[in-house]
Amino acid sequence: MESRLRAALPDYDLMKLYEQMVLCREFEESCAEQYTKGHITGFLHLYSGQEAVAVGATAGLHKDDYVVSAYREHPQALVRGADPKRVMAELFGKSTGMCKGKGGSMHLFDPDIAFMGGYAIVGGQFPIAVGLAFASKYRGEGRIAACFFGDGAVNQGNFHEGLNWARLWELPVLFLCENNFYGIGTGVHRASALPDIHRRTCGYDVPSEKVDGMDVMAVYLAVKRAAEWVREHSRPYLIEVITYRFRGHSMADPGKYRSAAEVELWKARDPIPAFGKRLVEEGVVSRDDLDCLQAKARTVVKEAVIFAEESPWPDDGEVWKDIYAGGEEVCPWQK
Amino acid sequence: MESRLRAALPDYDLMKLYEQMVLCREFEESCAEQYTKGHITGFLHLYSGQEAVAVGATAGLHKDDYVVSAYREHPQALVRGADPKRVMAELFGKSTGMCKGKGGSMHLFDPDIAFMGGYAIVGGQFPIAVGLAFASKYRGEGRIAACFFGDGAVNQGNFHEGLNWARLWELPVLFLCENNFYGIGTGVHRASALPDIHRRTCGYDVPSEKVDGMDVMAVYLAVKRAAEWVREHSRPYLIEVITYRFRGHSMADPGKYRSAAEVELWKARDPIPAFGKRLVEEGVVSRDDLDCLQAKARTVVKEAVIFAEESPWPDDGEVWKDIYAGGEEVCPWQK
Amino acid sequence: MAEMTYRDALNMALKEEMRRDPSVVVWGEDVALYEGSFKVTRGLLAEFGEGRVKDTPISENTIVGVAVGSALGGLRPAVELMTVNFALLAMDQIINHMAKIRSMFGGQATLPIVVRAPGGGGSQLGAQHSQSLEAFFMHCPGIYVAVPSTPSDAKGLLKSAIRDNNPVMFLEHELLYNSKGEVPEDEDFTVPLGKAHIMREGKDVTIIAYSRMSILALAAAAELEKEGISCEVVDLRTLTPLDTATFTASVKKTGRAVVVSECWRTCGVGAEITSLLYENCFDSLLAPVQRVSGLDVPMPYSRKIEKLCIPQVEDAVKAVKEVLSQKY
Amino acid sequence: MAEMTYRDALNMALKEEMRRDPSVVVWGEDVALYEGSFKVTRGLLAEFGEGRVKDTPISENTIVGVAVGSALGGLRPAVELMTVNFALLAMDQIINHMAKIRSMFGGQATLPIVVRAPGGGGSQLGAQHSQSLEAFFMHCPGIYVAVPSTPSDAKGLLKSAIRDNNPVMFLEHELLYNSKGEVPEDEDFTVPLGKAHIMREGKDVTIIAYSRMSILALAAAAELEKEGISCEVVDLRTLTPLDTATFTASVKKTGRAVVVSECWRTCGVGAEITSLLYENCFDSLLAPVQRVSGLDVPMPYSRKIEKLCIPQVEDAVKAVKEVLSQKY
Ligand SMILES: Cc1ncc(C[n+]2csc(CCOP(=O)(O)OP(=O)(O)O)c2C)c(N)n1
Ligand SMILES: Cc1ncc(C[n+]2csc(CCOP(=O)(O)OP(=O)(O)O)c2C)c(N)n1
Ligand SMILES: [Mg+2]
Ligand SMILES: [Mg+2]
Repeated sequence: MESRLRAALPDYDLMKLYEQMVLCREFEESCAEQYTKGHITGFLHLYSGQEAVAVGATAGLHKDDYVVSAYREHPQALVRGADPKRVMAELFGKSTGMCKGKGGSMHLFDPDIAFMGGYAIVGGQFPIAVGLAFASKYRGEGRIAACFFGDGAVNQGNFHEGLNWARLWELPVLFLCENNFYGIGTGVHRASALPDIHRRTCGYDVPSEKVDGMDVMAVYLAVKRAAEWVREHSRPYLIEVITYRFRGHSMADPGKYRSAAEVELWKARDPIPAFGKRLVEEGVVSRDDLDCLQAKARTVVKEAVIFAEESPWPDDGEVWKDIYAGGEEVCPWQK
Repeated sequence: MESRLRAALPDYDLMKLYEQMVLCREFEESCAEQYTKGHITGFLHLYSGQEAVAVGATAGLHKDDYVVSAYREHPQALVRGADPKRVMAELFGKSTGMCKGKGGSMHLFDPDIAFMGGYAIVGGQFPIAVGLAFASKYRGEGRIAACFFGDGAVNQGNFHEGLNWARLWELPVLFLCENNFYGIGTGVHRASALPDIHRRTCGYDVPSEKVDGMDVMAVYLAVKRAAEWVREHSRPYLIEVITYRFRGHSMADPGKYRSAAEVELWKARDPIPAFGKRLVEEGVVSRDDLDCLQAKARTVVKEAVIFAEESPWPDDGEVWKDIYAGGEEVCPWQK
Repeated sequence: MAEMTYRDALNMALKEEMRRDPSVVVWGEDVALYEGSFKVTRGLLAEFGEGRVKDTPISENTIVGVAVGSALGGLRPAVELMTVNFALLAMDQIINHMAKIRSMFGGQATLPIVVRAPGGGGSQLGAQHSQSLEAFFMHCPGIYVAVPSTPSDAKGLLKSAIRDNNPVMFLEHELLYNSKGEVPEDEDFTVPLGKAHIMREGKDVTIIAYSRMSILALAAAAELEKEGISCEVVDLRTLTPLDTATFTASVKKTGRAVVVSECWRTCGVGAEITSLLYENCFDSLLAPVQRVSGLDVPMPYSRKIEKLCIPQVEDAVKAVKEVLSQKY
Repeated sequence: MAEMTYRDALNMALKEEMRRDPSVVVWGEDVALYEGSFKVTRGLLAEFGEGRVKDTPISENTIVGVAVGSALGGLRPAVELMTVNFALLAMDQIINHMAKIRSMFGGQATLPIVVRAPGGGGSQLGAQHSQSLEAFFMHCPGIYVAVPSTPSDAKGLLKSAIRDNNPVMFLEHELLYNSKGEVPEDEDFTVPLGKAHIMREGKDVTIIAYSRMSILALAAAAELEKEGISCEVVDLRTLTPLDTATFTASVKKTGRAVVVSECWRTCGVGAEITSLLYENCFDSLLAPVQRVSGLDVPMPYSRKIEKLCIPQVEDAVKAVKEVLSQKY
């Protein structure tokens, strides 16, 4: 049998996609455990089920393209190359965290990998992505800005303003909507007049398409093509990625608004075993190779947890740091 | 010759349309004079040139339908039946004004004629119109909410949120966009990715159309049909009315961003003489009748100015009144 | 009377007022099917149906704006912003519209609106989800601001807010939802807006607080009592209208004041109360007023340092001792 | 030195900084072709072209948000909100994003942004167009707030703001645009952020003010001088950072203070300055601090009553006399 996968990507990259999905899943499931133990606090929104989106999309981008996302963003950062240790330490609120423990789960940021932030205000990332695209265009950098957001975010005024603006100024923004059918407990049909989110760009002359988000190759190919188009034309484009989160909205959500049958249906489409099966069937790897990747990911995550556990807490003095550029002493009477 | 006008409306109503347009024009031109004299202060945005929109649209609505608008709204209020005296007194800042002199030109309001306000924050009226429509539907009143706004307002997030919401909740809102091609000095092409504003509703499953705003009958017929559809289906609809303002954005605007030729072209399409000519040609009225209506309007406006001039200023004590329902004394320490 | 949580007391208020007046309507993100992010609207959809209890898109400015329009159309919306942090997306409708419409239209419009919004810090939610924004609303004339601290007040103030003809920003504290207290089950029970509550009488010092900080003030007072220090605790209940008379009278009696607020210090609630104290009862003050407040920093996530940014019982205790040690 | 208007001084600052640093970009509603609603951006499009000077849609939250994104991408946006009233539509990007991003990302991001916004009352623009919202921005940590009162400061502070690596809300007063003064033409001239300016030395009382209220304070001082009263006028220049040292030192010298601000009184700038004065120089105060401020009302249109809501020279004069007549 001729391998369609191999026609698209070399073996190494195919394995990488699998490896990344597994790493994301392991990381998220480990987070759930650490949350239950009380090591991670605050809001924790896990990505399990949606791995093919972060992994496929990131593979379709250039390394220096800007990425912004929301609060369900550990995988987007990890897949860009963020150090799992520093991410886990951030979630633990430790000083070795990516943001020194000041951001937490919803606010990862690492400019070295052009991961320009997880934002916790729904829709807050739209104008930021547009601005990054403007900066890139102005400076002639050839980078595009990829903006991840959910189906719930499209009803925020920012979405509309951002689409109009990006088209008007001809900016290279790739809008990536992860339609997992729910914004917390509200189904997309109860929030959007037109639930086919990719069709909502027609009023801005912004082209768009829909892709199966449980198929990592489909996401990769669509994003790659779209990213090239965006880069070449310096114009926005939107991809609606159909996906599903296997867990509740956050750790606090029992998820009663979805039927067990619905959840099971989607779990049967789990992107990780599905892709693994294809890799084996098309002869790219053996079952053993997959197990090996899985074990490797588990080790990476375990080490991350140990690193986070053993890391020190931030000093009390950190409270006054990092607020203003050029020193913390600007308002000395405040202390 | 068979009169197409007469086929659409009885003579009395046709004359009324003309009379209203003339009243609006006279009123606005008188405002300009009073502004120059220093009797009207603050921002003054005049409607001259757009009369066919307010007049035609209002004729297509029921008397108790809600109307909201922006800051260029004297005619919308007058045509609903607002007393020109009380409107002029408001512009003079007198205690006899429609809002006791507290609102001014941009903030007319009269619940007795269901004129639910002129708002000076671009786009601020969108959710208010949606809310009025909800109240009407909830109470089973059968009233629709007509929302006037400009071409510049459609890029505000509120527009998008309002369209989505009105469609989702199936509310009777008639969106009436007065596309006069400019938001202050910025042409619609420099502000909207898709300058055909009626096409911007496609992402919300909201039907829309475009109509010639220099033709009062065209506006009337379109709005009448749309209002009936909105009322019957309890769903939003949008009409883009193509029009032009003959004056600057406000009295402070010299209007250099438009060529003299462009302005002249549109002035040649002045909706008032055009409609007058048709009325005469189709035998509805004589030239004399028209002159008579004009003279009558002039008198009404003159009397309004005299009333405003002679009216008293608000008492100093008004400053603390009308802020809170149920008494002004809630925060006694403030004084 | 029944013991119940702050959450359930709010829920009871909503239900009672909706039963009482069919013009009361409720909407917000996830308030219907999901029964609210903090479950304050539990059971409303089941009892009152889809026509009256409505989920909305994530469109905060429109959530408030539709309430404004509905109020102009004769309804009494009691809507929810999932948290007060998202009120920053609705500031245009809150400040430019809801607070101004009555006055700019010369008193012709009445806006009986309640905008409920949970807020406050202490749950490790980071800078964008831990704000206490009451000073923004208190600064702006034309709206009321309610800040209940107990289950009983939560019920009584919410009922008053819904019945009142003024727009009310009703600010709940996320860390109070599970707190318990005795709540009158009487449907006619209300707590008036604009009347502070002397939660505890005392003679050495007055602690002025609101929302969760009142509970913290009580804890501080209990601790100080062990050392023989007698604190009077004044719970403001509403920031607008502000019951200056009550806290002024208390300070005139004790001669000393500590103001505790969770919001940022600069231009915060504490700054206003402090200024009012000096303006109204300077002669009675035996020592300078102490402000205890949230630090002027974006809230850090890590619990180790987050708690340094929010007033703790020790901070109030320390401030009371400070004010007792000083003398004019 | 050249005599020029506040407007032209701002314009000069923009031009000089754009010539100096190609990463400075400008956008806003009507700033390019129309050259600004108040003409502060006159000539920018002609000199710097469409790539750098850009008209925007009427989308205030996005105006600020695109500045935030561009700053993250290495630019130094100096954008305009047509008036500060419209900043209420952008509060999410200003407060939830611009003010927080550096800190919540652990100091990894730098946001060299200027958001210029004209404001203030006195032109009969009604409730929605006459606000003085500086206290909102001063309340929020993470952003600077500049409030220039003279043409020279307008230029010098704007240049500093553009060069600074912190986000700055740069609040101009609409009634000052035509005011004239001597302005250094030197391209290296700047006025540091966080240093108050003693506009006038005096010994009997300190008037603390900013923006147009500083000019009003000078007028009051001139009038009072005729009666033999010597006022020191401290112009704050920036509200964040706040130069507490300078105004505290002045009040320690004079023993009396009047704070004049145009914003609403409750939780306003005056409340903070008053509290700080009591906290920092209580022992030196010979009389209670007086707050002169805008009234806590939505601004009425009619000029007859509008002026009652905004501090007038007489109000400052009266407050000074009051503070001189009182004694602790
Ligand atoms: C402005 C704002 N409003 C509300 C919220 C609360 N909230 C957090 S996540 C969420 C749902 C978002 O759904 P979606 O965009 O589909 O993303 P998903 O969680 O499905 O990934 C809501 C309402 C918020 N964080 N910000
Ligand atoms: C939120 C907001 N932003 C900006 C302004 C300033 N402004 C007043 S009118 C206007 C242009 C509006 O244009 P359009 O909607 O086309 O209405 P028109 O004036 O043409 O009737 C602008 C930008 C405002 N009043 N409110
Ligand atoms: Mg979703
Ligand atoms: Mg227009």
